[in-house]
Amino acid sequence: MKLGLAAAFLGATLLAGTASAADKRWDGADDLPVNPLACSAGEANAAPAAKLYDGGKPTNAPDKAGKPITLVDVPKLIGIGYFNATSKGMQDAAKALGNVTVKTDGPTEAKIDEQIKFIDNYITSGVDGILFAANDPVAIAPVLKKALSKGIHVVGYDANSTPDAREWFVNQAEFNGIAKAMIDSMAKEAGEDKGFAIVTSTFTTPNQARWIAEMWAYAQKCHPKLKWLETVEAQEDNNLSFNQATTLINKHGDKLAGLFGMTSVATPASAEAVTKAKLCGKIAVVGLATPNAMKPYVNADCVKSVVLWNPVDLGYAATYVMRAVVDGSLKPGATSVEAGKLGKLNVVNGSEILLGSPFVFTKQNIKDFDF
Amino acid sequence: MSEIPLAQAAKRVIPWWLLRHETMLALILLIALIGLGGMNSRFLTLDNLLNQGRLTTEVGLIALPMTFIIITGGIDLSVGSIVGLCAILLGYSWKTFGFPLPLAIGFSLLVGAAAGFLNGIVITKVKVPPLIMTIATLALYRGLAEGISQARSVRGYPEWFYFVGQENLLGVPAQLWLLLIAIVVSAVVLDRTTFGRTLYAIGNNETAARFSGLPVDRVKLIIYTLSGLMAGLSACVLVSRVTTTRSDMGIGYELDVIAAVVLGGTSIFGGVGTIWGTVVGIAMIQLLKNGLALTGVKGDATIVVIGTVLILSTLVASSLQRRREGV
Amino acid sequence: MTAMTLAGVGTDPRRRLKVLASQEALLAIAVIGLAIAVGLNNPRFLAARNLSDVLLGNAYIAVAAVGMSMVIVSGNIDISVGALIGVLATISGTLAVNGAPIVVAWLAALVAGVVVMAFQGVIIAYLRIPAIVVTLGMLSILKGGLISVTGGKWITDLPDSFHLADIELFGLLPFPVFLMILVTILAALWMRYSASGRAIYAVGGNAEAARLCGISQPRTIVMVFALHGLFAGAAALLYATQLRVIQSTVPPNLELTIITASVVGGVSILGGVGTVVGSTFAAVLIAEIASALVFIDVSPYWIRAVQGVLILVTVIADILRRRRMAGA
Amino acid sequence: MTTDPHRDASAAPLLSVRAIEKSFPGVRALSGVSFEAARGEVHALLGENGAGKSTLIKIISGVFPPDRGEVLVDGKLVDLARPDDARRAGIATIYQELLLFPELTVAENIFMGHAPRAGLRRIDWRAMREKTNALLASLEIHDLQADRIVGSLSVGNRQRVEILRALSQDARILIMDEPTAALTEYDVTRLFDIVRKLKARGVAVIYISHRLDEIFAIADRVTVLRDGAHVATRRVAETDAAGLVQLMVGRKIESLFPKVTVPIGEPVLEVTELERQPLTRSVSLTVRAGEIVGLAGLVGSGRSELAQTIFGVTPAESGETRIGGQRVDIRSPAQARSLGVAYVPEDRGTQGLVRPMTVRENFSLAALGKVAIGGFIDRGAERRLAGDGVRRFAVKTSSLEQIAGKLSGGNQQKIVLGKWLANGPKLLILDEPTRGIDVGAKAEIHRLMGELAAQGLAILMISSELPEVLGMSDRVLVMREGRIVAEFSREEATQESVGAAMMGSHENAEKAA
Repeated sequence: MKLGLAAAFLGATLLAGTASAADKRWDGADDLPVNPLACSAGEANAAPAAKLYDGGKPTNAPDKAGKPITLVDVPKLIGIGYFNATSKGMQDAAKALGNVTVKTDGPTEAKIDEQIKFIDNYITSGVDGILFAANDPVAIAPVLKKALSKGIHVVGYDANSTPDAREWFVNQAEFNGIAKAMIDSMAKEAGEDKGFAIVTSTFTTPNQARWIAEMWAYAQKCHPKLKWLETVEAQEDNNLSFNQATTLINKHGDKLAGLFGMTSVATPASAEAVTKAKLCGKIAVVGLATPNAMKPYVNADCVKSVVLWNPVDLGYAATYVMRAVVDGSLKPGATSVEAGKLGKLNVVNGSEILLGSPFVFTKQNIKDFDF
Repeated sequence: MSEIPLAQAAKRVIPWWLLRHETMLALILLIALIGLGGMNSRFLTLDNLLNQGRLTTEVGLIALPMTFIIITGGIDLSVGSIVGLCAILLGYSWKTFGFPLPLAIGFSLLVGAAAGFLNGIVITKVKVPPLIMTIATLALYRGLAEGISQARSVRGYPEWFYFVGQENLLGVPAQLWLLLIAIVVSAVVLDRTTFGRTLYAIGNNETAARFSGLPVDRVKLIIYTLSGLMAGLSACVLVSRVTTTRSDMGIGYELDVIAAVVLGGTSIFGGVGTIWGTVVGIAMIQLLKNGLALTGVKGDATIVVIGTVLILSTLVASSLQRRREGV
Repeated sequence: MTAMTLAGVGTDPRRRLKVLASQEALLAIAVIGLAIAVGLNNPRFLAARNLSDVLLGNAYIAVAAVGMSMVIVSGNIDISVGALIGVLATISGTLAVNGAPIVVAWLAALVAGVVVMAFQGVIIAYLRIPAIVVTLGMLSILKGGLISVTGGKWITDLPDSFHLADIELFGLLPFPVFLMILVTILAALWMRYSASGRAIYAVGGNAEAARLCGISQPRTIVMVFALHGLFAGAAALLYATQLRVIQSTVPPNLELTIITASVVGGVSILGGVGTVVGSTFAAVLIAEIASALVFIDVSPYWIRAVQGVLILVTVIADILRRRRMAGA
Repeated sequence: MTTDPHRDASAAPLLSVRAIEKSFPGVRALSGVSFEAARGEVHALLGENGAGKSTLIKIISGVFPPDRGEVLVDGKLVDLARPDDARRAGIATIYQELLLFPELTVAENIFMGHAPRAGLRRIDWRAMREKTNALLASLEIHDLQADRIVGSLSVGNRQRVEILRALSQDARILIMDEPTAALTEYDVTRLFDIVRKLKARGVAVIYISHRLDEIFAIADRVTVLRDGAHVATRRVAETDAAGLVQLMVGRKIESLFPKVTVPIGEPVLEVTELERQPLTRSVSLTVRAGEIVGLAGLVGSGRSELAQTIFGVTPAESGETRIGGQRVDIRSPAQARSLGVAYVPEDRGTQGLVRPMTVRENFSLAALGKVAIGGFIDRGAERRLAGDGVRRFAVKTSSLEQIAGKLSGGNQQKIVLGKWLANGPKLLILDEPTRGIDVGAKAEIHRLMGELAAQGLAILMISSELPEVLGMSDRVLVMREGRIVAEFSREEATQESVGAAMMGSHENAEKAA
């Protein structure tokens, strides 16, 4: 046992040697360029060059225009509030459309090979369309292409795959838009020149990694005095997130004026950590989260604003997009699509449909949402 | 009780019983297949069945050496973590060290074998019980995979690498050939060779095996190393199928694999089991999952079914075995 | 593990030295040593607030490890406990949200824990199926069942009074830490001073000898599992009330952390040896390491590797010790 | 516990066992055994292995119920359904394989299951220690401490812990199953001291042994069992060794073992100063082709350890081994096998036979190389091998696919023997070759040994049964405490001379008495 402890200490010392590397991980983990938005809303953004449709196409899809269709929704994982909300949106849309049946099924942990097996099974069972939120944009591509090759329509939402593996992707909000909303809120609530830290799921989770990269770029560009203290990982684990946030608070003390929660798990856990530390008002918590989990903190004035698109709308939109694709009303080259109560949604970036700007929940409006 | 009473109702003999158990299992599988097939016409198609074979190859490759290990009365819980470690080292050595891909594949297989060898050497030399040794390396190997990769993925392998994971060879998924060859080789080794006989002897009475001049420690070392090696192979097949290396690959495989082996009639106490049983076990789990999914049962409910089937089948198998031994 | 090094030959038992050489003492030294080492690097680590937070956030692991230690001492193992904690947290939370009296919601977790674990104990002890298979199956059943039933819906809007973890005794001792200490002490006393507590050691150490001493192995195993369920229930309450939301999913890898705490705490996987004090210290040490890694800027991804090395070295040391003892 | 009203408690013997019958599937273990033991009596149970002694004491101690018959304590019928019942009736048993908790202390081992309690029914550790010290003092044991961990004790001390455990439960009837089997001479003397003290207190001791000298040293009466039946009960003072042996084996020694004289050839095994601590100390011996060398000694004298060192299970630390004149360094049983060494171990159930495997598989286990081509087993060759073995050794089995563990002990032993002979060894080491098998099978194995020697095989035979050693061996070596202490030619070897060498000397044997 003495040996064990000695080894543990030795190990810890060795690891400490490799430590500094952990700080430089804001490249999105996908080698894509960042594109920070302009600092103030009034400033015009350089309009991105119109991009040609780069999605895929199903082979010999049966013509089901106007006919009832059966869809399956395979989110990253089931059993978290966020995907319960998207699933609800899909049911709402199905009811509104009347001729769509949609079922949500997926892995209980966010594991890509499990997700692939689910999709594969549904390809066999013969659905008309697949809605997905990818655990891994590249790994999921082969099975989606297989679906396309069997004449099944494929539409992504929340987390994209490589473009050619699906037809359309419903983008909840552009990465740089989220990044801007987050950083601007933080600068406003914590202060322009204060330090902040981030609790994320993992450094490589596609969406989170991109957001952090965009946040990094945007902060450099527009809020250069903000001090980026640290980013820690907490997977999608409530208690780990709480412990990590608490540790950050204790580690940085007064230097820490703000915490970002990058997932709907990490944000409430960070808020709880701040509450438990009795530092409400001293440490700002800004993050992506679902309203129900955040209500106690928003109502207690511990958290001022929660950034999120409305995931119910996201699911709703994805279903409408799928219907439009099947009906042939959304074709490559289109610039917008009609999405029921959401109105007209714009096509961006070749084959993506933008849900809109990020939604900010505050004390005033948060009680109106239940998901 | 060391003195088991002498010859009694000695009608039951091993081969008969084994045959019986597997026949029973296969029969249940058949009934389940027909039932599920009746409920969904797409279930019993060649396409679907072959595809299920593709999806289950990774677990299947590991289940074969696991059968050997469990027959000797051991267990290897670290296989899932070895898959993760090998997948990471495959990608890492290719991308970061700049190994040519074939070399990287060789390297990752080597790492798998080394990981298994470490299990084996500690189990045989220090005499740490396999359960606890492999719980420790379950954490250790996964930790190494996560630590080395910092959970970053590796992508963009050359196109030829995806052949094994995604293409067909003679109309059958390419990796399924690997699995089929591995099954036949393992079955022959277990059933027909002195090596296989030694495994049974160790599982039934390790001391007597040792006293009969059988190379007990060497054989154990070989099977744990083999288990690591096959986990490495499984990692390569998996990466080839999903085109990406991630450090969370293989999480939970150990449970799937052990469930399949135990379901296939291999006794967790050692001494009893066959490759054919394991094959039926693998098929049963995969087709049950698939069949239930196709008939509209959701994934979470399927997990419940698998857990229940596992406990019940062990219950039946162990009571059969007890009756056979007349205890 | 009471006598690491000095189960000496023919000498008088030097009890004081033995106490110092015990696994518990070594772990306590490690806990303090690590704190000082990291504290030198960043004094904030030693702040009372941080140390108490380390305990607060991980007390549930220590509480569950107490039960796990009993199970392992009795010669068994349980890999379903993580899933069970998830299920119990959900049961308790659902009752609380739907207006059941808070005490009922709390008790429900404890009772359900006892029932599920005792059921597994019965299968293991009376039907003689190895614990690893039974708990493996149960892990699947609980995990799948939880999501099937809840649909994975998070539980929010929990009444404030539900939050056990928020209670601070005497205004400074957080309830989870109090419970961790209380459970550890009670369990330690029970295992040392009650006949049934000693029966666990007897059954794990030599089942045949225990039988001849009039100790029923099956009954002892069922009792151990029932108690383990009780502690899992308590752990689930801490887990559920730590945050304002209950996730309704199975906490990943929790069972592994709990088993690690037990084994590193000196509970021998071969059965018959170990104390719950050791496992609690070990749980604290593991939590402390996780926190320390953040303080010294190491990615938490290394924590699992550290855990693995810790188990490995502890187990090998244990085996070598036994071998030396048998040779003496 | 039920009371039999027709008994007068005061006149009844302390323990009375009546007409016990017990069958296991396929074998009758006990048929109508009765005996009695009075207060302060040491009553020996004598019989060869397999005579039913163990079964009998397991019934008396409640491990399993008899089919028929009854056990009375103080004249009252007791129902012994579980070990606990026996304990409550005042019966305690010390088994051969000591049943202790190695990780716990002496005090706790003694009081497991009936620890002294204090308030709140908590275990009173201080009282437990004090009581332990009192027990130790009452038996004048001064080198054992209540706080020692049992795993670190010597075998003799562990046995004392078991005796103390029995006394701590106020046992009035103490059953000791071959208590001296693993003891050193010194420990045996001390054990006898303790037994005498118990006797003086009025405890009835049921003493199981097949060592005549011990019985003469300690017992008052002796009951002899043979093949599960009660043969006779005698006062020890009124009988002698030859008489008891005759009762045990049922015939004269002379007729039991075939004596075959064959020409002795070249040395097959020569070991010089072989060393493996703790129980093989500087052993030198030679076994020649066609020779049967008997290795006598008490259990625990290091005979099996020596055999296992030669066979490579526990490789030698130093010394020289030659097989057929070639110097070899045997590190594993596999290597020993390839050098033509065969070892039929003492414990058939755990070391010799793979019980759940078939007769065929057991027969080929040590000769897999013979029936395999390039690692592949030739099923036909294997069946022929096993079939030949079954015929040659007259194994009574329904088929080659019979589970070996279901055969009788004698047939199992023939398989273990046959397994090794299939390999065509040059040297055969037999460790208790006839332990626990019936007389018929025993004779067959003896006949076979003679035949094998005649064919030029060198045989080293370990046996605890002196008549067997004397009857079979061309030469007798005697081991004590890891050394070879005496060598006798066939002519020199007698019960007395060999027995004395085993015990150390005549004087020591007398002193023990």
